[in-house]
Amino acid sequence: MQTEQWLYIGVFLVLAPLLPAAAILIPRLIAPRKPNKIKQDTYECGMETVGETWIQFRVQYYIFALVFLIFDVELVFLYPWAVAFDVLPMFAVLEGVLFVAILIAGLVYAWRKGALEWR
Amino acid sequence: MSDPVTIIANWLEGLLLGWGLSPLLATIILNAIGILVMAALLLVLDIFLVWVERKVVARFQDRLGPNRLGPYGLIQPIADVIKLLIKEDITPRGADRLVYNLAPILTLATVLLLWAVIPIMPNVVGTDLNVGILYLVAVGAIATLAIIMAGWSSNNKYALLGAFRTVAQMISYEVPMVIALLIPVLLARSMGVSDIVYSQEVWYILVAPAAALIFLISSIAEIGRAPFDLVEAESEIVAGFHIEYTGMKFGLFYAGELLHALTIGALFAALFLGGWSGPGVQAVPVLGVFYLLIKAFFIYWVIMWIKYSLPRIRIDHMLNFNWKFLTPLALVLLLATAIADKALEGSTTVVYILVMLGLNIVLVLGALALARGYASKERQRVGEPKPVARPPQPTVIEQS
Amino acid sequence: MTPVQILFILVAAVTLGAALMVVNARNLVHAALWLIVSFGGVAVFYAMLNAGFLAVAQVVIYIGAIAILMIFAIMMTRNVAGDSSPRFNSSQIIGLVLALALFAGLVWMTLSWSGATTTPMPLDSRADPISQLGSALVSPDGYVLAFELASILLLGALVGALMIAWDRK
Amino acid sequence: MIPLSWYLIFAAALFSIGLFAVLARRNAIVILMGIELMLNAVNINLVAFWRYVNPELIAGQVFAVMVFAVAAAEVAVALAIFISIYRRRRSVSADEIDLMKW
Repeated sequence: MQTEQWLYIGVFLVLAPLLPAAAILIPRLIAPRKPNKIKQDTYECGMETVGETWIQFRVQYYIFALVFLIFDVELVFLYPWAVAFDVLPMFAVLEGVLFVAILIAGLVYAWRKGALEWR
Repeated sequence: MSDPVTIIANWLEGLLLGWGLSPLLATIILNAIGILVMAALLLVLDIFLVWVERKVVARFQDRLGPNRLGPYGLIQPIADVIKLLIKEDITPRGADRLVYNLAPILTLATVLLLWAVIPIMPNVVGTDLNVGILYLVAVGAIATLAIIMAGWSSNNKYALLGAFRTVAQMISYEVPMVIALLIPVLLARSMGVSDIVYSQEVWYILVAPAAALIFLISSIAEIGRAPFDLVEAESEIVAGFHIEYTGMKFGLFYAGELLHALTIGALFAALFLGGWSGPGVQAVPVLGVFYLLIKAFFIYWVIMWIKYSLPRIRIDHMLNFNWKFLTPLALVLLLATAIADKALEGSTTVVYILVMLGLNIVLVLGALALARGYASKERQRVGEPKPVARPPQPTVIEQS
Repeated sequence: MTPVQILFILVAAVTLGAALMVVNARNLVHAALWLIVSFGGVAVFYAMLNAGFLAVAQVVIYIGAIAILMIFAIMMTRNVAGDSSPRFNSSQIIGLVLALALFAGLVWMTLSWSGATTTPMPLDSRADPISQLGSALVSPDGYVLAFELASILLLGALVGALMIAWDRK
Repeated sequence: MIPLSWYLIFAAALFSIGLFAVLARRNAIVILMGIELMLNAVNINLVAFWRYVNPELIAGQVFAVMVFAVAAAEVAVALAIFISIYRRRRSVSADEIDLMKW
């Protein structure tokens, strides 16, 4: 039963990229191909590119990804809790509430610290 | 049984087994046929969506839209596709070829993968995965990755910058979305999308309207449509992460976005609007597809309506809106729903719905009141005269 | 060989190959992308072991969050001149020998253990492992302490990482 | 069916590759990737034992979930440290971060 479901997902995972890949391959056959230096230049509004492309980024991006990571992990934990809701007593529900409350504490900390501001 | 899909599937399975194939191989071939048919239909629908999008935009902006090729311009999208197919494909110098080509493929493939768990009519669903909702989140994660790959491999500063902005936005809005998805799971006590559809005796939009709203908003941000389309802020970073893509590769990003919007509509319908359910669906299951598409296109229309009515939001406002409004609201909503659901165990359906609806309305109104208070303070702060830098006064030189 | 075994070998080869590419890659972003392939292979194994929840959680957490965090960190710590410096440190031979010795030892132990050839127990088709997992996580005679501690740990990680990475200007 | 030993040997191989990354690579972020590979190998073992030995007892999956949490926390803090070090010393090479060596 469960194995069959995953078999389907597996077949889908193999097949899903094929159609877009075909869409990319067709132009290879019928589209013109005349590359030249100017055409292949990096597009930067017509200016000559200056310096390295793989520039360094601000730490703000990392902060958002960090907060996201913590939230994501905790929320994934809550899914089994929600599925088992029928068999849980009120006490166990409150356990989950406490879990979310700790999560909210983290959010409040990040907020007060000003880490969620985009500057 | 007037369910053609099941009948055809059974017939095909019998045929394949009759050829002496092993059951495993027969299942795989059957799955593959089903997937290819569905994916092909979706891609055809996708081409059609281009026309829908342009026609609806035109109507919102009091124009006619495509009307030259065929009746109502219906052939226009086909011409678009042919144009994309015969365009020259340019790979920028210094690009990381494999990753560069993989990114658009992944983008469209992830959207197709979402349909694996969406039930399209009673008893017909790609597969009724018992972790369906988390599967949707997981596929979304791969889509995020595809954007990083596109931006990084293009060897272009704007593309990388755009990709990072997009990803910051996508992962930020994924938090309220995951919370909002948790609420139907909690109400249905199952992660299977089919189970959620079946357990909606009353549409969940009545039981959890706030969760539905949060899901819609965060989904719009997730696909990067206006008002959250900073990623392609043409005036700043030209086109965002897909700046270097030409021809069909760009087309795949575009098609992915359109199909994703419709997929969001179908998901919204499945989770909050009862999916394929509607009058007479038990007798004639094929009607389910019809109902699902109507609901999905309605939500798609709402998304377009929002897109063409609202201006683009500034990036700091957008992130503030997510982290300081949507996420706390969603978390509180989750807590309130969980406690109320447990406390209302054994009460009648009417009481249950009324209490849940009231709770949602109170919470949303409270949150809006808080936001309004903050906004008026903020407006005052912005309105105050700022220290102005004066240009140095030119000293008047006396002519003697 | 049954089809399942062939599938196992294929996935294992891809996963281990990707892991080797992580170790060997000169470009850090490539290393991160190979790491993602490797994580994906592990997720397939979870699915093959009938742990569907872990399979999707692996993709959501490792690929969706951890890998993206790593790519962000790579972008932020890229030393412009550092790409040409050697990948391995001076003790790479020792490291290789140690890793190979560990692998040989583990394989030897596995093969000499009589329980290693067991086949899987039949699953109770009525039991729902996700619901079981959910109630085990919050029931007092289950793992509620670990559950709440995990939450505290993540809170601590959030606070600590913000303290370290966030520079107040 | 697949015998348990296949999973164990696979996990051992993954663990060894991770260990080699930790021991031999210079870049701290790749070392962290090696640690992630090792944690994944451990998780494979936990889940394989859950499936093959006692699927009624959910403990194996619970432990795996806890390993997820620990891995996430570890990555978050470690990368924050690397970014902080990079800001001061312009390098994340593990050889050069030796201020706390005696």
